[in-house]
Amino acid sequence: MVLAIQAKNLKIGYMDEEEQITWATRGVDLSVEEGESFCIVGESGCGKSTLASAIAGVLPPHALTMGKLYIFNQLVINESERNYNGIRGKVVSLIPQNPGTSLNPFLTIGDHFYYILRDVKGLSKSDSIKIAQEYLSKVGLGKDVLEKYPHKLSGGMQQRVLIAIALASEVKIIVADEPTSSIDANLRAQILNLLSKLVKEFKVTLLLVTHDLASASKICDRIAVMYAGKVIETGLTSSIISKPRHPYTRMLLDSVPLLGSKKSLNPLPGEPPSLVEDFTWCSFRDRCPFRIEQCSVEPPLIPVEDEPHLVRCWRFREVS
Amino acid sequence: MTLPSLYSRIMRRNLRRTRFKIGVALTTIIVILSIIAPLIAPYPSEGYGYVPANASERKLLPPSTQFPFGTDALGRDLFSRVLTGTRTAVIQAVSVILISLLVGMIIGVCAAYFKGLIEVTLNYFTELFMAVPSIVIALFLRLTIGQGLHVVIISLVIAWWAWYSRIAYVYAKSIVELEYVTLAKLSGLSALKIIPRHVIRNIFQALTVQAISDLGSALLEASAINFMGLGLPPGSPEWGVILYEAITERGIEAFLFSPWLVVFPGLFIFMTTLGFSLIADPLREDLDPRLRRRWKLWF
Amino acid sequence: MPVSLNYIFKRTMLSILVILGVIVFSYLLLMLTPGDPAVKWAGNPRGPGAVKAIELARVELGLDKPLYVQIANFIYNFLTGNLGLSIAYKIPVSQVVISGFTATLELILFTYLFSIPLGVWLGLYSAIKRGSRIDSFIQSLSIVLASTPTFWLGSLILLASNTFTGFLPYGRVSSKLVLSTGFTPITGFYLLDSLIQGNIPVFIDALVRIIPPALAISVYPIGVLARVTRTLIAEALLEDYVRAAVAWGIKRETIIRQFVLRSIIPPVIQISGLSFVYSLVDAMVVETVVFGREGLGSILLDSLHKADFRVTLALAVYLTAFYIIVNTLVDIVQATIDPRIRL
Amino acid sequence: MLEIQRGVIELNNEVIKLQDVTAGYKTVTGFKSILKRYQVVLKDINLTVSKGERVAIIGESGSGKSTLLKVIMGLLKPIKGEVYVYGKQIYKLPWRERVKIIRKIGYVPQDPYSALNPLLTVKHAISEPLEALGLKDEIIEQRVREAVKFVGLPQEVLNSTPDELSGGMRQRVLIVRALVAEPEILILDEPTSALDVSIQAQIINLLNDIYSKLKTTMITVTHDLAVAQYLADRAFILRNGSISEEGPIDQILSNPRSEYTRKLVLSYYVTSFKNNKSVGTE
Repeated sequence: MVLAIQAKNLKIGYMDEEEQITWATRGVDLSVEEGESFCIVGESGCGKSTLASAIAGVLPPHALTMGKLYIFNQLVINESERNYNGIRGKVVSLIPQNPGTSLNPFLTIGDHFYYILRDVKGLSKSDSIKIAQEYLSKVGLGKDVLEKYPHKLSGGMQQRVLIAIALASEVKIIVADEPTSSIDANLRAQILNLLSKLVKEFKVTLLLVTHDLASASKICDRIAVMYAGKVIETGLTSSIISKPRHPYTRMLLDSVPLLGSKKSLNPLPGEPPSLVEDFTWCSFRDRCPFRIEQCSVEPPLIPVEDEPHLVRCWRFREVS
Repeated sequence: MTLPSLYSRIMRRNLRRTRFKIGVALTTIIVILSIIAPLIAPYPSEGYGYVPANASERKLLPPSTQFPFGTDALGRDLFSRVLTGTRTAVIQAVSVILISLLVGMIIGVCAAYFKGLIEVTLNYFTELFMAVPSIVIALFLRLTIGQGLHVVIISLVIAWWAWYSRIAYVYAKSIVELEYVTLAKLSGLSALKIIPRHVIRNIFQALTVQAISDLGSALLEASAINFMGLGLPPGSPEWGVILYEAITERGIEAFLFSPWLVVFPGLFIFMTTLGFSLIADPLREDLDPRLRRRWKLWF
Repeated sequence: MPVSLNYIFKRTMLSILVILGVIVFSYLLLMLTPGDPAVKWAGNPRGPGAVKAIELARVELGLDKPLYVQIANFIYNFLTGNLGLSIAYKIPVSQVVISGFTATLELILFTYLFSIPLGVWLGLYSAIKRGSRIDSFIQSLSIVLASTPTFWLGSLILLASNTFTGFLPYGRVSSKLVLSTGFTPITGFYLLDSLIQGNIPVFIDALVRIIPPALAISVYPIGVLARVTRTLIAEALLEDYVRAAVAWGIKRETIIRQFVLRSIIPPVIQISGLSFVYSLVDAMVVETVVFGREGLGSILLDSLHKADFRVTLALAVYLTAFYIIVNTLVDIVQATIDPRIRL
Repeated sequence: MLEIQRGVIELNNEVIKLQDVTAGYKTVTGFKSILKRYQVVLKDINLTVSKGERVAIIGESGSGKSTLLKVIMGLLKPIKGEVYVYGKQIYKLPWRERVKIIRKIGYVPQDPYSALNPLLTVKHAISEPLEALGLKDEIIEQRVREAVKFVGLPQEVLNSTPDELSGGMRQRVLIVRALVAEPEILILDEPTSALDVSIQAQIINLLNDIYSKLKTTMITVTHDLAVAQYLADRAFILRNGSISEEGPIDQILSNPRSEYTRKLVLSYYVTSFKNNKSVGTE
């Protein structure tokens, strides 16, 4: 199997105007295989969106990087060096978070396709319109959309357009950053189903970033759970959902209100630690009911027997 | 973050910038000069426009050690006149901006807070006065109530308050839609308390920055009015008036044969305006937290 | 994209209302400021004819009638351009104002022809080179430019021109040339008129004389536009759609052209409209006192010296109306360009 | 815990009643406005809430939820119909009198980030409702401290400003602010939509705790069926400005009568966990 994405001890931080650095990811190790649907789950501030930006090549200029990130064996982040030549739009494309603001309000949908296909593949206007029509019909939109400006479309339609755009340049990896967070529940299901269907059809590697474990479990083969800038657990979706090994993952599952079963919600008190300071202990230590002496040293990703499952917890056996 | 700590943080951040430092230095010098000018001027009474007894001997002398900026057509020491003009300049700029800001802010905020007819009416008057050119008002006042500092200030205030009203309206409009204003309304607090606490407090930073950056423009316009002979009477210690006198006395020749009459007062206007602008410019970037980051063309 | 008629209608109605308000406001100024309005309207006449002139003015203003009739009359007179004879020039007031207006407008339009592109280009360049030495130079330059008193700069330019080239760019065009070539103004824009008539010497002379005052006036719009453009581009670069465009692999040049520059056009138009009016005052000061050109400035000074209230009021109303019309057009153009605005 | 309250509700003890309410916003569109004056958002809403009841108003974005809240809280006069709060037709009263009735409602707004003035301390924000009642400073201080303790916030939070607080903390502060004047009705506008799952669960538990202690009438407005299920016993489904279904929430979820509600419930299950087989009734 070819590795589509590989991160080695990747750290990304942002420096603010007071020269204080907030580390959004604090040493991420991650491998995503070609053709799989991989999901990064975590709550806000865990660094998942930053990681998505790093992979899509859109880290803001004030971001600082350390560690290494490979995309199809090309080194795109090498410590503080970033080089996305030949990657952006050619190997990786992005489905951005906010469909309302991610389309240029001054251009029609057709113009969007034209500029992308011209710059990435050198296509002419008529060719790119043909391709645009083809992909728009894949996402269930008619060709009348091409003439329209983005604000004329509903939120669901905008999201479909963004999916079509990401697919149109025939990339190998699609990064979807919270594609459904601003969409109503009934549309969310449609969009997610569409996305997973198309990803299978075009054999694209999908990296889905979301805070919603339930949607992630719908369409992904593997899940990585992030907490306070680190991946704390990765494994097959079924094993993460049914047998979480990290106390945080377990708490997440226990906190989701489920329709029809009024199980009691058992969130752990407290909130994620501040990412300004550097610390060596387990980031979940202060909220963890399983805490022991050893937790003042952060564990590495420990493999779980007989399963492609890694967990960053000393007491993962007791947790499940 | 409370208001005082916000201001101290802004100062700390900006004092690292060279341009801001130069601006603060220039403005400090001008303000100090405006206070002590009559004390340090070599010929204080000439500064106020009195023609010296031996005027005929010292007309239009070029700069020298005795008269660092030279003398004007009536034999007055230009250095003293320019120095004394600092005070007028500061008074003009500051009072115009302060009064306009106060009037405009109240009207703009009220228009945003009270909806319906009040909003429509106040916005109408704002739109109306936005369009009035200060120089024509000055001409009008000059013809009816004569000359003086009040003419300059009134005509500029008439032309400027609407500008602040519009800015305050735009900012306040977005504030009054926020939930904390709704919450305050629902708890039964009166508008008299909500407006200063929630609305004005939150638009104040933006308005102050705008006001500081407009100080320069107000001075430029005030001296333009004086330069046209519409504001202060001849002999007044004001830079625009000094330039005006140089020209009315001798027309175009003033430029050609006694350039010091033109160079020095203009230079002072320029330096003062520059000082205000240099202070305001980095503050403006502070208003938008996104711009504070090190944005650049990164792709 | 056609903007909705509704918006244009609304915007125009408001502008008409504001113009009416300005007329009423200036009438009230005439009435409420110290002094007898009839005396003011007659231009503070002295000597034997004074009593008669004042009586005439009283009838003309209709001071015996109720206030609303007076105001209605006044508005009617303004809209029909019938404001009587100017005290200073002895020709109809509206004619006086219009003749000065074309001269000043020519100067400002000429100035804006090069200062808008130059200002936008400077802002764009410094934004692209953000953080570099050239960026901080352009930023400093734009502050310095916007802080320069234009009448002072004008004087310095005049001085420099006389010292270094021996040419004094005084007046709009050399009267000798006008006589010798038989140049007759048609539109009042001399540059245009001379081109139409194929009168190249006059064109060159007018051009040489318009450049120095235009340079002096241009510092404000250039400085302001450079600064505003830089900020607008900074904001545009932070938009989500620019980030998305980068991720989709669109080239830098396309992003700057199609994504960034497009989005700053409406605000740039608006800022230009606002500074246009500021430049109007600048031009009035510079053209007359420094460069001895005829125009609104000279009319203003004449009306001051002759206490010509009719011209003063006409100036107030026509200038404000002009401002309002410019801004209405700016708003409509802006709304037409921006596909998001549907009002 | 959730089952205890059933049956406590006294009927005919209506605290809020909406009768045939149609509401909307004035459209300011130039000359057309003469003909078409309102854009109607709510149509013929009938809704009653009894004392001590927990009610949810469920709707997707654009269904008119926030307009409905404005109408209930006296901020938007309906075009047609009557709004009774504690038996009084609030829109027949001048604002001063209206506010006296509205004060009985504690309101927790939707977005915890825009609901706190960034330049005021938390203490200042919480004491505002008491200040409006004209209480003495010492009494205000004491009651603020008690209220903060009641929801389990540390007292230090009082001296901080909103930008030092996380979303969850802000939401708690807003709950304290709503509770501090001892309201009889609590209105929660999307109380958890801006929060993370674990914080959301904390807030849901907190609100349930508050209800079991104070028995305040609670109206929750939400788009999230699962959240509504935890915070309410009765529900109204709002669709395009009118109520498409109402009834006990369990019944609505297990046996929806209208096609729309069925779709809504179904789509929720589609995005629920793969392995969760407990679909349907309990």
